[in-house]
Amino acid sequence: MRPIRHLLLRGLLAVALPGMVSGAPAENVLHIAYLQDVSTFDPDNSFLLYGLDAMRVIYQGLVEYRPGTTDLTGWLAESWDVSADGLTYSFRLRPGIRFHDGRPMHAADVLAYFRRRRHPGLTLAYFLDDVAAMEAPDERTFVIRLAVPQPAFLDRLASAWGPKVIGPEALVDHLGKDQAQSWLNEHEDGTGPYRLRVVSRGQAYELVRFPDYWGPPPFFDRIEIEVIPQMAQQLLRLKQGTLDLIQHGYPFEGLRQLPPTLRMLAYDDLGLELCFVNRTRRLGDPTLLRAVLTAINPAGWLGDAYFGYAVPATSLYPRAMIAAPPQWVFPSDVRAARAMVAAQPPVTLEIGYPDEDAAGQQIPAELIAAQLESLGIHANVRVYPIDLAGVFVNDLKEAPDLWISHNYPDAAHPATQAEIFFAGNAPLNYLGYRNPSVDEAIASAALITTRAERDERYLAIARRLMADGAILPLAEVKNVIVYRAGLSGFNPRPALPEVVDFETLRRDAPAR
Amino acid sequence: MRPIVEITALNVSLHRAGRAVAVLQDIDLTVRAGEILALLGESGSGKSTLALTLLGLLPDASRPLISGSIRIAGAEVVNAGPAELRALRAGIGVVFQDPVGSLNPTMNIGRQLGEAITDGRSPEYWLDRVGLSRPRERLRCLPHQLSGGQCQRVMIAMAMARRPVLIIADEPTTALDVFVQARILQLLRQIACEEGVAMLFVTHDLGVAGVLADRLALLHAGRLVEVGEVKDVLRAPAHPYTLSLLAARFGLGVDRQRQLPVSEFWSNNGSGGARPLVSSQPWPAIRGADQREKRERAAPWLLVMTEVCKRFVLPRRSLFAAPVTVKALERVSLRVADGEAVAIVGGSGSGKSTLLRLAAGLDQPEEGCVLYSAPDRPQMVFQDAIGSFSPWLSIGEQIAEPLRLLALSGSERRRRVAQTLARVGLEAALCDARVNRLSGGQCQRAALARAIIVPPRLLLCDEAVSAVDLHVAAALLNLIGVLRRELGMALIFVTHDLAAARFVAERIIVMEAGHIVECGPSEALIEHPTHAATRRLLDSMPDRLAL
Amino acid sequence: MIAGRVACIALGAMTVLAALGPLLAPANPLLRVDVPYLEPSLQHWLGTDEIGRDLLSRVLYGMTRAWFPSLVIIFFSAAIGTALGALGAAAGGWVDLVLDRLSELFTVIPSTFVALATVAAIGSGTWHAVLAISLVWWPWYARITRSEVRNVAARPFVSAARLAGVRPPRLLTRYQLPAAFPSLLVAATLDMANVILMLSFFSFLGLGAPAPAPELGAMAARSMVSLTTHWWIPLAPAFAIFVLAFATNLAGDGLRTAFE
Amino acid sequence: MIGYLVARLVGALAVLAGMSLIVFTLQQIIPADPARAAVGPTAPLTTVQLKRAELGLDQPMLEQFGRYVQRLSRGELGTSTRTHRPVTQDLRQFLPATLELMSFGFLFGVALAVASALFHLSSRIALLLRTLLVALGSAPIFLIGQVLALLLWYRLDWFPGGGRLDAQLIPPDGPTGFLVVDGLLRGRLRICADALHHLALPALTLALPLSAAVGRTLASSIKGVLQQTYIRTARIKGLTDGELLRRHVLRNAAPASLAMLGVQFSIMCTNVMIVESLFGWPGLGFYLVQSYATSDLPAILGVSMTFAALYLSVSVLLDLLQALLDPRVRVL
Repeated sequence: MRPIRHLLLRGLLAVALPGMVSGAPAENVLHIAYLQDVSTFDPDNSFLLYGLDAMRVIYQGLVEYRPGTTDLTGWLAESWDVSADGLTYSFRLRPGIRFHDGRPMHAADVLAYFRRRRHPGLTLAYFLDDVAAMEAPDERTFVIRLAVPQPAFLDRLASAWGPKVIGPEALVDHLGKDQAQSWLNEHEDGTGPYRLRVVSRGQAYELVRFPDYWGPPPFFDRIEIEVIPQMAQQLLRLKQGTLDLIQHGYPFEGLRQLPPTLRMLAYDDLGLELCFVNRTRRLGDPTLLRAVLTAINPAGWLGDAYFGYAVPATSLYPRAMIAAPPQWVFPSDVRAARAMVAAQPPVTLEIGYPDEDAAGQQIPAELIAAQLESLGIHANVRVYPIDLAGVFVNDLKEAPDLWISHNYPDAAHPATQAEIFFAGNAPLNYLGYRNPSVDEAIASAALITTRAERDERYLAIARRLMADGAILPLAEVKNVIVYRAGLSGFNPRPALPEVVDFETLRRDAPAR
Repeated sequence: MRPIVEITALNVSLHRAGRAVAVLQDIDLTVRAGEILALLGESGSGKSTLALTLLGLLPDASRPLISGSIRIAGAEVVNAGPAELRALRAGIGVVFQDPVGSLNPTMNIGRQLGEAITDGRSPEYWLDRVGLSRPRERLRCLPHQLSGGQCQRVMIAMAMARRPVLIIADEPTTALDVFVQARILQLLRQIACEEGVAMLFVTHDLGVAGVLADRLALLHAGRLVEVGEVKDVLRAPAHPYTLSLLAARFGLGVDRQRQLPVSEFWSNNGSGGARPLVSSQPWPAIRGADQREKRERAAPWLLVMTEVCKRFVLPRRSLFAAPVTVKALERVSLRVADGEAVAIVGGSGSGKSTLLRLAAGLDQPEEGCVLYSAPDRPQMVFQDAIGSFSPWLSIGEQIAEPLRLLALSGSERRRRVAQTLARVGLEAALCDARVNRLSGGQCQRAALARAIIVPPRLLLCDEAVSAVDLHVAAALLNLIGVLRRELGMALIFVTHDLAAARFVAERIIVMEAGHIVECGPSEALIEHPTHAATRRLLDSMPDRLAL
Repeated sequence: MIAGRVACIALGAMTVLAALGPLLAPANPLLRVDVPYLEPSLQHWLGTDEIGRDLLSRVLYGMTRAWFPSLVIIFFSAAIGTALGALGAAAGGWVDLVLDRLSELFTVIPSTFVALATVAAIGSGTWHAVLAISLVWWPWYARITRSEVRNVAARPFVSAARLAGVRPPRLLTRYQLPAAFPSLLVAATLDMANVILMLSFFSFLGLGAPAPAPELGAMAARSMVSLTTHWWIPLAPAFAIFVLAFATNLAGDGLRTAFE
Repeated sequence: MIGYLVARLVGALAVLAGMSLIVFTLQQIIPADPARAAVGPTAPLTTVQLKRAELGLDQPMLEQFGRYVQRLSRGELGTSTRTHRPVTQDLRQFLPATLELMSFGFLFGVALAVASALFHLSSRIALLLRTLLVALGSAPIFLIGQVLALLLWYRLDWFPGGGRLDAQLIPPDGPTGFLVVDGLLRGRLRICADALHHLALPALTLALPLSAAVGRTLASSIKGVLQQTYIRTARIKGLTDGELLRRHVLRNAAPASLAMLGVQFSIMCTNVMIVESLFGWPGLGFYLVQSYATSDLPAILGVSMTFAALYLSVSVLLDLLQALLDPRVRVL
């Protein structure tokens, strides 16, 4: 399917379908909105951005990141220890945990879930590729033995898309032929503080507090979630008061003068604005590539795109993952670039960006196009459905020359960035950069446990990719949450993209 | 009897294409109760404008300027307000020229008639009063289900139902079939006497006016040229216009051996003189009369039509009704000798025009065959004069069409066109004109020019003179007669007017409902008609009407 | 005839304005001239858009990109429609029946959906949209031509011309087709407005040319989010479409009254 | 009548079949891979093969078309690659909202059209009103939507600018899916009032272009009828202007504007796509717009066929009304 612009996601007015019952005045209700519908609530089967904050309070993993940091801490597991050879992980489960269907959670349930997670038909099964064996020796111990040491394994367990224990109602009562995939699209049996109720598929969902939750009870009784595909409509609902917060995508230009009732929280996460380059078409020519790189240089357009909420990226890893001095310098001799372009026959490039976050990506992509135009290179900018982006590698001749997107690694460990974007057969290696030496470096770096040496190895890999002009760092953009005054306790975690912690969120002003 | 309508010093001018044009000047006229006044004038004389002015129905778009006075039954019409006009019209009944168009197509007759009734009588009574058969059944009909004559009777009923003091009939029978016209005139005559109603009868047909009316008012170029009792005006016309009009009349008794008398009045386009010279020319010799005997022996007949049938499929009345087919011609046979002049006469729907189109080869018969033994194609002149020429091409170019087959140079072609135009009595300058700048008469002459620029063996005329004014018709008949004789052409002349048929043709064929019912030499057929249809045709001629 | 003259003047003015658009534009519509979201000022009459490009230049270029493709669609579909209509009417018989049924099918099915689906399949782009719309637009002209040619065939001057030896091709072009020209001209002018609106509809849905091309419909759609903060950015391109369509509608009305 | 209905329905079915053939062939020439789209970008190749077999994409085209038509006849329209749900289920969910919006827009439009035609006749400023109608007819639908939203919602806040119902109210899961009707049926007048309040702006945006075109057609056909001779006869009978208009003029002027109403309804079927996106109306139009954006052809095909069927049924109804109004066509 030739790419089609996804303009209407930026359309003026939104979908505000049947709101929820206002209920007794004493109840604390939070109203939030997603820009896209959650296609499935199965934690093992979707890569989408939307719905992660809800997923986090429905299902829980063994370990998670402490708020505001990339340090690991226990979640369903009280404690854990790793064998000397880094192959065996044994977890001590927390007592008194119940599933939403009322049954208590034992190690056997965790084992049953992990076996379901490894089913080849599930999208996120690759998280447990290196697992050799798993067992539950007693009620509160769960042991995983890896085939090959994987220092990033614990990070993977704490990833936003990492394994989260699903209860027996799904895996026993409704397993069916498809590992309960269809049932889990609209139902859940997790251990989190909230239960999910699907009000109207594609438009409205509701999270209701789970009375027998093992941890401290959250502040809000209910959380109303609406699908409002227009950012403009979300903005107005926020000003009118029928929406409590916008997690991501509030126009940066609008942040300069927020209305009095709104507050803002900007924090750094692991998101990175990257530019993938398709070397199989015209940009295979190094001289032309050099001219293009001069135009892509973020110094020229960063301010106009993010109005001060972004800084040029230092390397292909976010600073929170690997703090390092700038590893790459864009060519900046504009006159030489223009002369180079003038010498060449006229060139038209194709720039693409994903429809998943069209609101955020349109302006940077068009700014780059304008920069290229000033050098004499015409560029078309098109939005591509995320499904189509996945198949660019099949036919690179039809794929765009430049792919601008905001990317999140699976977790805080650099391996989860490299193996997702840089490796030859990586799922999100959009424009098919293949370099056997890079692949070997990635494989060997994955085994290193000491942080300093590990970081240096991954930086070397990044420098190689940047030198080859395959993937270029554009910007680290702060994620800005805009909310109505009175809310606090967001506890954002860098590794969890656009995720607000509903467990700790509270409202100081009296319930409306 | 007291005067119902008193018009004094009436002047009316209308705006056409932005300029004010004086249509009626210094009109003084009265119509008394029980009297029929015929307002006679040619097309463009302003007679319909007078009728509309009486009713206050002149279109606002033409921004009419009216001065002088019109009093109808004592009430003043000129610049009366809408309310007064509505009250005033209560006393006037009107019958228009287009009967079917004057009735609302989507409302049945009963309701439309009911709207007009003021005296409480039932619509059924009035339909019976105007002579409509099965009146109760007609009430539920829609206008398109009635014939023209029946619709006109409904209009008359509608006019009478309001017990008017005045009836205005604006050319009520012009659009009707010649038989129906006679019966409608008798109905109007009867109503005027019995109801004691004043009637203003507007027409262009001198014959109808002479027969129907008590008094006659002749209108020419917006001025009343003569008003008086019918007997006096016809016997001793005072104004040259009246004299020329009477001269141009031709009835059944006119002398066939000489051309029709044409008055000088028309040559200097009606400016009039003291006593216009009325002259009539002899016919030219018939060219090629001698060669004709040789040709007849070789191929006795120019055109032979044997057992010809033609059917038409009418558009479906309703979405489900089976399509209705009408048999226009049923096993008709006709033979025309070389150089012979034949006239085909009959009412509308008798199939005469269809037969002519088959003779011309424009349509193909379903059965039977048409043999035309001459090498060229017969040429035809149509009733719709203006429609005979395309509005997008100049007259000269269309007349020159037959010359395109001969390899002639441009200048040679222009010379032949100019020469043919002169032959039919038109200036050569008209060559580059478009049809919208020509009058009806000029168009027919140009059509004749196109027909004879390459002289055909057979000339066909389909009601060629029916749609033009009397004097223009006379001049055209003379021209056709002259051209036929000079070029030795055979002629088939289709008409509903027996007088024109007798004058122009040696043999007359009478048709009715798709059959030839009688055929014979002109004089004999008119003196001793054998078939009922011929007798009905004769009886419906204006001068024979027993009114 | 004043209405007819006014109509031609209006059409001429629009074509000239659309042709000169690129020359009148103060800046290159694709280059950034200043900081984004600038208020309209003397230097930039309509201010700058979200990227910092001059909005007035983009609107003027946009008018050119809306006007000439529409002309192409009208010309292309009118030419096909007239040819097929005249062919059908002249040939008669089964050819006429097939063409008539085909054009009736097109007028019955919601042609816009077929055009939208076509572009959705063959990929967006201005000239793809032009092709798709022309494919579904020609039947209207075929029906007008066919009915006019058939009506005039019954007129006496056509029969007279046949008798005078005029052969069918000349008869069709010199005598019958001119009858269709007035209504074709009026239909084409009024259709021009509909096509301009249809093209803007396509580009609003993102099926027209890709960004950053200055297409009025796409500009209006992209800047919709700033309607409440900078209302002139989305309104300017939408208003430009209105001006183009309004002028052609007025011209169409003028021609129609002129020919009545 | 039955014969007429049967003829039109057969015609409509033929048209739908024609359209399905057209769009099916279009579906074949698109380069995107429906199987991969259904499974997601990161799924391993094996899963994609599984899906491809399941969707039967590896069989010859003719057989695919056969299976496709067979499914179509059973009313199955395949599953949307965007919402991963059967298109028929999406249709059932989103169609009522669109039908409610379009019916109110249609009624609004017709009322405005008749009002503007009658006002147009009696007013001296006919030329001004005429130009206004031409202007309304030339404005792109999104300009009308923008201006109405900006003025009546954002600046004056007279009407809500988005959605079908206030966030705080629970919609009745009533029989028809029309909030206004269900509100009445369930006796919950607050729902009905609020739904009408939300309907105002989008319905008005849909109504304006329709009223402009139909108003102009009605006005010019009334003017044409007034010049007929039977109107002169009626005037002579002493009918007042009001009686004249009611009894004689409207009935003869209606058929032309009914034809234009049919054309305008088909235009409304496309305008509704943009109006629903502008006003956040969760209907079929907005669903179709998102389908175009993600090139989700099963959904595009299903929804286009639904709109085609809707349009055809309305044009049949208008034809019947036209025949009933004109007694000359004996339909019964």
